[in-house]
Amino acid sequence: MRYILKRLLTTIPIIIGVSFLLYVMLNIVPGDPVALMMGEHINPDTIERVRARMNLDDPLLLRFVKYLLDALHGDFGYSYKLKREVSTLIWQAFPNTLILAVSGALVSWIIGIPAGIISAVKKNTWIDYAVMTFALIGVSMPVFWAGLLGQYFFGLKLQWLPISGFDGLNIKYIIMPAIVLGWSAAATIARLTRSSLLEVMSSDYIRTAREKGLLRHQVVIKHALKNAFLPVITVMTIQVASLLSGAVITETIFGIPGIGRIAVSAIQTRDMPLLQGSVMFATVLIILGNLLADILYGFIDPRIKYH
Amino acid sequence: GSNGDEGASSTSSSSEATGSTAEKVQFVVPYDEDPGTADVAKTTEFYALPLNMFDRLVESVTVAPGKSELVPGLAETWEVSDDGLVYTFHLRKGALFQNGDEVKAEDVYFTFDRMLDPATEGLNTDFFDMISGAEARMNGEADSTEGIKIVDDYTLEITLDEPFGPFVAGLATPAGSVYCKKAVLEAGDQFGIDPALTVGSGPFKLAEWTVNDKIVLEAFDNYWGGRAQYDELVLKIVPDAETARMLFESGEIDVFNCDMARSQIPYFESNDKWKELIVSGPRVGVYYICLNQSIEPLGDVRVRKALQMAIDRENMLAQMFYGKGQLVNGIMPPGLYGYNSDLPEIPYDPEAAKALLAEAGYPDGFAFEVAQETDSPNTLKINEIIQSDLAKIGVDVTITQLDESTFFGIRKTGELPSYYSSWSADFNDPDNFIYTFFTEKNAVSRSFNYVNADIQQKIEDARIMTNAEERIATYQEIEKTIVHDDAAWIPLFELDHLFVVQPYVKNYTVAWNGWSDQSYYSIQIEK
Amino acid sequence: MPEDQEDTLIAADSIWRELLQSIYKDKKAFVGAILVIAFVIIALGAPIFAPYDPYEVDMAEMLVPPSFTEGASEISDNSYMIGTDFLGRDIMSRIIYGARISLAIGLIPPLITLAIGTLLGMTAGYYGGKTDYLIMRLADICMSFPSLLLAMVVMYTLGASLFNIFIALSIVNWGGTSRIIRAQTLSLKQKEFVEAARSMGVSKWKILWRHIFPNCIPSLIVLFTLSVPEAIMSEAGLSFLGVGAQPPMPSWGLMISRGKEYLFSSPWVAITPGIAIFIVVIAFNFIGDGLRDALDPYTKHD
Amino acid sequence: MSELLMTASSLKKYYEVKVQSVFSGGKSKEVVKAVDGVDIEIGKGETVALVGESGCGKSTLGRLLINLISPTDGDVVFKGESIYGLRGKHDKAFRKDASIIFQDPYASLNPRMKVKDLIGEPLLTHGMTNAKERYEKVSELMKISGLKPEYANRYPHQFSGGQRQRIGIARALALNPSLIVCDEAVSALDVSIQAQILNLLKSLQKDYDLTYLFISHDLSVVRYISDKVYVMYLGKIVEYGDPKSLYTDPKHPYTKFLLDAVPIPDPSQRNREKMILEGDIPSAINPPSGCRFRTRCPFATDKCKQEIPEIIQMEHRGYACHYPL
Amino acid sequence: MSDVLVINHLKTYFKTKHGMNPAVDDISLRLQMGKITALVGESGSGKSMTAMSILGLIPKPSGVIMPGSEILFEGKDLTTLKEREIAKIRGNKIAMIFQEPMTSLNPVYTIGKQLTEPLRVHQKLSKQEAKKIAISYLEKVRIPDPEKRFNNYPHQLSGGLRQRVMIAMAMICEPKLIIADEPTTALDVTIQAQILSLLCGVQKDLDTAILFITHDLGVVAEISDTVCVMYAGQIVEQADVKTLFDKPMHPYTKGLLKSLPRVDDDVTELYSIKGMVPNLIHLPKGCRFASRCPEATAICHQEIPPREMVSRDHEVFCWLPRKEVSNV
Ligand SMILES: Nc1ncnc2c1ncn2[C@@H]1O[C@H](COP(=O)(O)OP(=O)(O)OP(=O)(O)O)[C@@H](O)[C@H]1O
Ligand SMILES: Nc1ncnc2c1ncn2[C@@H]1O[C@H](COP(=O)(O)OP(=O)(O)OP(=O)(O)O)[C@@H](O)[C@H]1O
Ligand SMILES: [Mg+2]
Ligand SMILES: [Mg+2]
Repeated sequence: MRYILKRLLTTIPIIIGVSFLLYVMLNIVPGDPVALMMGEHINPDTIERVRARMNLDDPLLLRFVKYLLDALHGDFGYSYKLKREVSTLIWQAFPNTLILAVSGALVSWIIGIPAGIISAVKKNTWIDYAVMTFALIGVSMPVFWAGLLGQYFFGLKLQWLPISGFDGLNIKYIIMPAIVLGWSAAATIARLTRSSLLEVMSSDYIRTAREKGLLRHQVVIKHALKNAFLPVITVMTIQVASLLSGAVITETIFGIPGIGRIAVSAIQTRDMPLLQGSVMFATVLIILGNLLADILYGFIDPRIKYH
Repeated sequence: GSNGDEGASSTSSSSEATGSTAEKVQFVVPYDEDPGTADVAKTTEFYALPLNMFDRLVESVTVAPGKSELVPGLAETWEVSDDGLVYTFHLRKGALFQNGDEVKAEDVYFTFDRMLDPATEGLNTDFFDMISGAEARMNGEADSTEGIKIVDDYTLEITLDEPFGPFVAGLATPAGSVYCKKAVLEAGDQFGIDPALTVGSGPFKLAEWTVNDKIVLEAFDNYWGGRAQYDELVLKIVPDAETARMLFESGEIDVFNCDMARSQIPYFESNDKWKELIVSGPRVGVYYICLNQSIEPLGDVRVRKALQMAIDRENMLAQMFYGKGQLVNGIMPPGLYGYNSDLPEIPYDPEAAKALLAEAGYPDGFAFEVAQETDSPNTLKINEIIQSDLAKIGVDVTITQLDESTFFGIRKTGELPSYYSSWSADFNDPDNFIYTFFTEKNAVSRSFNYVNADIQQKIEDARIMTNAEERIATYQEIEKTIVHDDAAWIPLFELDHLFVVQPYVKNYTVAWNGWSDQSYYSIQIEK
Repeated sequence: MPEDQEDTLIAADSIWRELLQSIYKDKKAFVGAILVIAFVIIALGAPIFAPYDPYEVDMAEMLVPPSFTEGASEISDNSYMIGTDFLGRDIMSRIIYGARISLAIGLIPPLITLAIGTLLGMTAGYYGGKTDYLIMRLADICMSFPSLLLAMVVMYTLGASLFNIFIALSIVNWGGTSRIIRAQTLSLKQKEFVEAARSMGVSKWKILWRHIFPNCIPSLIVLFTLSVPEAIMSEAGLSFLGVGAQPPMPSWGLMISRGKEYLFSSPWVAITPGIAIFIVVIAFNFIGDGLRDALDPYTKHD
Repeated sequence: MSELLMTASSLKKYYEVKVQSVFSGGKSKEVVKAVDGVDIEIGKGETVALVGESGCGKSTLGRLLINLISPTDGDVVFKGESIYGLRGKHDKAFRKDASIIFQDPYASLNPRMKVKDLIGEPLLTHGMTNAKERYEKVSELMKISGLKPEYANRYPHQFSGGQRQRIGIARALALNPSLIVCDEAVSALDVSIQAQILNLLKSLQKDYDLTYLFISHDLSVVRYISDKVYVMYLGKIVEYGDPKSLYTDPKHPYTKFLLDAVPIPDPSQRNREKMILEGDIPSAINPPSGCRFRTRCPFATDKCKQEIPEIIQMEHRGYACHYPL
Repeated sequence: MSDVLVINHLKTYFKTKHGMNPAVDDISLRLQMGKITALVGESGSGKSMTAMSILGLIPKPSGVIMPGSEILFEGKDLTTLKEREIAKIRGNKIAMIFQEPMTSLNPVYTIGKQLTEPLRVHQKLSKQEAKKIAISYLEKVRIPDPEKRFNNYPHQLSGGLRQRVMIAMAMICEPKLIIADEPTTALDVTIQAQILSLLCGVQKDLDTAILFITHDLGVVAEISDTVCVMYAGQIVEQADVKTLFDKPMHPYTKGLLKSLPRVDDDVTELYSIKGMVPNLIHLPKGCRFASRCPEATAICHQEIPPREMVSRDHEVFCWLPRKEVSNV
């Protein structure tokens, strides 16, 4: 537990660093945010007043510190465009993104892990090539392209699945975005499972297991997989990041009201507080994902001992 | 007027979009962005909500394609004093807000005063700033608006500083929406956002709002004009045009706005199922190219004239818009009060254009920057055509894409490069075009930088003229000078606005001005 | 003293030789390599291969279907191998010219990323201590961002243009590289040959350059081949979201995102650049996978 | 014997290691006393051997002696000067004068460098920038080490283990050092190759007047090659002396156990009397108090627990034990 | 008759990109009940591959056991068995101990789980029964505190202890034959002495045969009954241990013995066998050792030598005995 706490503490400087970087990037953009936010008909006095209200004339660093302090209280400011509290918007969107990301991750495992295992076991046979190529097709198709084709065939032509929209845990709506999203992450998982399994399979203890009289598939299942999954777990980390990135596009195409949609529309409308808030949030998710992976790793691998 | 042609789209009605309310009769319209708020003090772009949730004193209704009429709204009658300065509105008795309160003059006063109140940071003040005392109110020098008086519960008197012909028409725009004082005070900044707190007197009541997903409006049972003929109006947020088209074809949404993807027009027109279901209407609006005269060499009128002649408008209209519209040679589009059909035609003549350029000292052309918003594929295509047209007279066009806010931010400073855009009428009056673009301050803030003292004077004069004929004549003269003598603007065309609706959607009409945002009150769903 | 042991020697000598051999041996990698070579040749020789001017708008020739389809010849007298787009531009020529952009996007950001990542990774690994801590936290920070969002933010700050995509993609992805290189440096640092060099008094930078860097090359190559397709995809994604390459640039990503409107009426407009991306990306992935098999010390011995 | 080349006095090297565990929670800093107060004298032209079980600190000591790592405490004097104080030019001169050969012929040669660059690297580092000159020197070194100069353009993996070790030797010889530390230089080789290398080392010593610090865990090899043997246990020297008397008459019980444990390639000696040491070497983190060997020593008493035995000097020999055999 | 396992003409070849590698080339040997047979040879001489051939664990598909090879065990030819059948023998009737105790145990499972696995696989024992037996074996290999160790993970054990666990695991099904592939090479001499004495003790208890693979002639002398010397994939000399060390016949054996430094004696000059092992893929004609052999004559370079029985239990694969005979 102390370890978990410690790891949690180490994420703090990262979170601060991330938010600072983001804050600076978003605030050095030329142009007056107020003028941008208020549209055409506004008179200059109002602009002045709003600037003052938003402390826009303070030095950047001071503003950042204020922002951070407010953020600590859960106050991420107001969305220019959607006229709501950023935190509220994000919390409303979060479950949708979570459902999408988790189901995307599941798909990537359902495709990636068996693909990796099969192609490791059948290394350098045509099955290996076929399976790995299948996994690769996912990364090699632009997500939006795959999404459009999916909508056309499975939504419009075959009418199997809804074209767009989201309805909580209603699986009908999740399947297509999850496949589009998950498939593109599957190749990473497949690759890693494959090479990790190959590495494990050539290790001495696998030979020991074979020598004990276990059959090849028993060895794979009983001895190799658990070891092979250790590095795969670490990749879950990177996966959180790539799933969130993918979600940006997937949510746009399938009209899922998630964090990614928020971020994209915030960019298009220059809604800085919303953009800052949503990217921050996604980033914190990724950091927590890392943490989770580390902790999980620690529990699966009895050797864990850091130097 | 809405800027550009990339507005939201609207559609009508099916019932299975949301499973939970399957028994209710719904009309589902797609929009490509979440409007954020229903409060017209806080938005200048998304009017679908106010148009359906609130009422105005006066409504402008579509009587025929491209034709509107001002009809009583919350005000049953109104009169204007002879000097054109005092307007008296007599409110309808028994009109209820959705919280059961009756609409009173105090609510109207409150609403208009709120728009002008600096604390509101209202965005649509320009429909009210001619009211006397408005300036003082806006500057924080007064606590109330002097020019608006509550005579009694059902009578309101508004005094202007100077006569302003289109004042009532302006109040009929969404900006004139009337709110319930009590509700607004209770809701604070949640007004227009929180369905439980947002109260209007319109035919629909805000019921559910899932940001970036959908907004559900319920028919208001006690609407003074009678309950709508279906149960729910759903605005579904569909950011992608292609998705919207598929949703439409699969019956999940009820209207397809062809502005979202004009390339679909031939498909719908040739499809047996849909071709009968296309609803079309002219847009009281004009597509144009703004020429920023402060950017050299556009200061030279010969150069501007050359550019006017170098663009093959006819081809553009035919190829990009499948001929759905007509060429315009001025600023005021057909359908607008004061439209001048006798303006001379601007010819497509690249040779003459070249000669003019040579005369101006640019025989080899020059570099020309065109700005546009990102994420407007249609504008981009037009710009690419402009790019290739101008290449034929040696002008080298760069297309610079800016996101929406930067685009408008820079435009306000007068430094935005030339751009292609469109304007359609908020209210049916030349003022909504001429003043909007060419009054001195707007000429800068729209990055025209057009200077002509004589014309400036005429624009101001025309505004307060009370003689209609004289006014129209002045506007037509102004228009001719700006477009044909000074070549400060390149008129392109007016476009029809096409919608496709599901077969069970009846009585769907295109708003007189061609907007995507309109009232869906009169629609019927017959499944 | 040793006999002539000529025959005990293994043929391969340099890493590049090894690399070529392993590509040649691996069927997938071989196919990938051929496709990539074709891609590079097409990109470099675009003016030679392109049948039309990729920028020329001709409204009369709008949306002409590919010449192999039945109706094509009725619509236009000219023959376009894979049709024209919504402005009457020849898609084939645009794809050929677009290969240049994809090539640049595929090469430049990954190279910059690798350079930054390698430099910082080696420095962190070799110097350790505070330097290491600082660099790695910085890497953590960069890796914590969802890369597409970060790229979008960068584009938001800098404005949309091809050049800015280079910058955005370069600063987004170095974290992963630096981690891998750092780990390798740490393990190489312990290797006896590094100690041997230190015992001779070879300076730190020379050790990094002569001993550590060359031994990171195999991983760098694998990383490179895998980040090329990633970069190409990222560009497509950014373009799709409207913050990528600017028209009239024939960027493949942009072509899809602009052609998607015609996906169903004139499918060739969006599908063909999609196929181009697909082929190039999968080709690089094939090579990457093959090289990984060959250069990965674990899967190598077999 | 001969004049002293190098003296180490009360040399210590402690490593701090962080031990962290998810289960026990938290992390703790522990000190590994890899080398804990060692005195060593190396005479010019001698081969001094260092033996002991794995992990007892032999390599650490070897590295300390050529200033590859810096000590926690203590000093090493080489040719009258402390090596740790050396800076710049002097440090470079020392690095020229002392070199090292490693155990693993696979790990000690950079796989990405050609033989000529491997052997040429010390030359280049120490100022021989002329490529041609360097190449000639490399050829000469290869010949001396029993490699064909024609192989100069090959990579290490194109050689057998024995040949690689010769490359390592050529590289160590490149700068005409006076001291070479051989860290398990023959341990990884097969007997037949091991004999070749041992003989090569011996003949080079004669020809070039070299001094070796020969680190090994193989007592047979040590007996064959060395003039003086130091026995280490858990970071400390427990006994030293000339091989003959040390092997036939060990004073420290550990030395005796070690010798008994070595298998003898003669079946007729199979049933000789031998003592087998029980248990494992304790961890260098928190080593036992007093005599470090006491936990495994059958003769240990309370005294061994409390008092650290000092080195007792004899003629050419010394041992650290309260109860010598 | 007390042969546990008989190998006849075993050939295990590897397909490589440079050609066929005859890693094990025509080996015949018999392992007797209750005896320790040592297989010595330099690195790469094919010792491990001989062992792996017995258990059918040759890496596929590059490794092939050539037709004509025979490995007879309990009346069956192991080379012809199906995977399923041979799996029943592995760890049950023939067990194996490997060189690397550090890596030969699966790091993510307790040693208890790994130790009981053979019992559960082959004898289908319950967890409880298996645990009881396992703990008794941990005691047998003198692991202190066996109950506690049972639940330890491998990384919590020292190298010596792990090798003991490996031995316990090999013994646990009371096999007819244990193959020990360099079980002590990675250990310190002191631990090696412990393990060797343990192994000898165990072998006496169970009366199994042991095939002991090593490259250390010292170890061979200490524990084995019979010795086979391998060189470049072939057995060049085979004899009981005394004979081999007293009267080695093959020049290679003689050279090896002479190149050993001794701990019990001063050696002033070591003999060194010149050159190195030939590349198995491009083998010279004649005797594989000829190029390094100080006693080689023309015929050695020309023709493959005969297998000569110089006495009842002493076989040499060399031209020398013939020459001596003819000289006499
Ligand atoms: N860099 C280091 N950090 C922490 N501990 C170390 C480090 N280097 C060595 N040690 C520890 O110091 C002790 C002595 O190690 P050293 O390598 O000197 O032993 P050795 O006698 O050479 O062993 P071997 O025979 O296995 O080579 C060991 O316990 C080792 O774990
Ligand atoms: N997977 C393989 N592919 C090709 N050749 C192999 C393979 N495994 C082993 N060999 C070859 O088989 C020969 C014998 O190897 P083996 O492992 O039996 O030697 P060994 O006598 O056990 O050596 P060591 O003492 O190093 O363990 C070697 O020449 C080796 O190159
Ligand atoms: Mg060592
Ligand atoms: Mg072996």
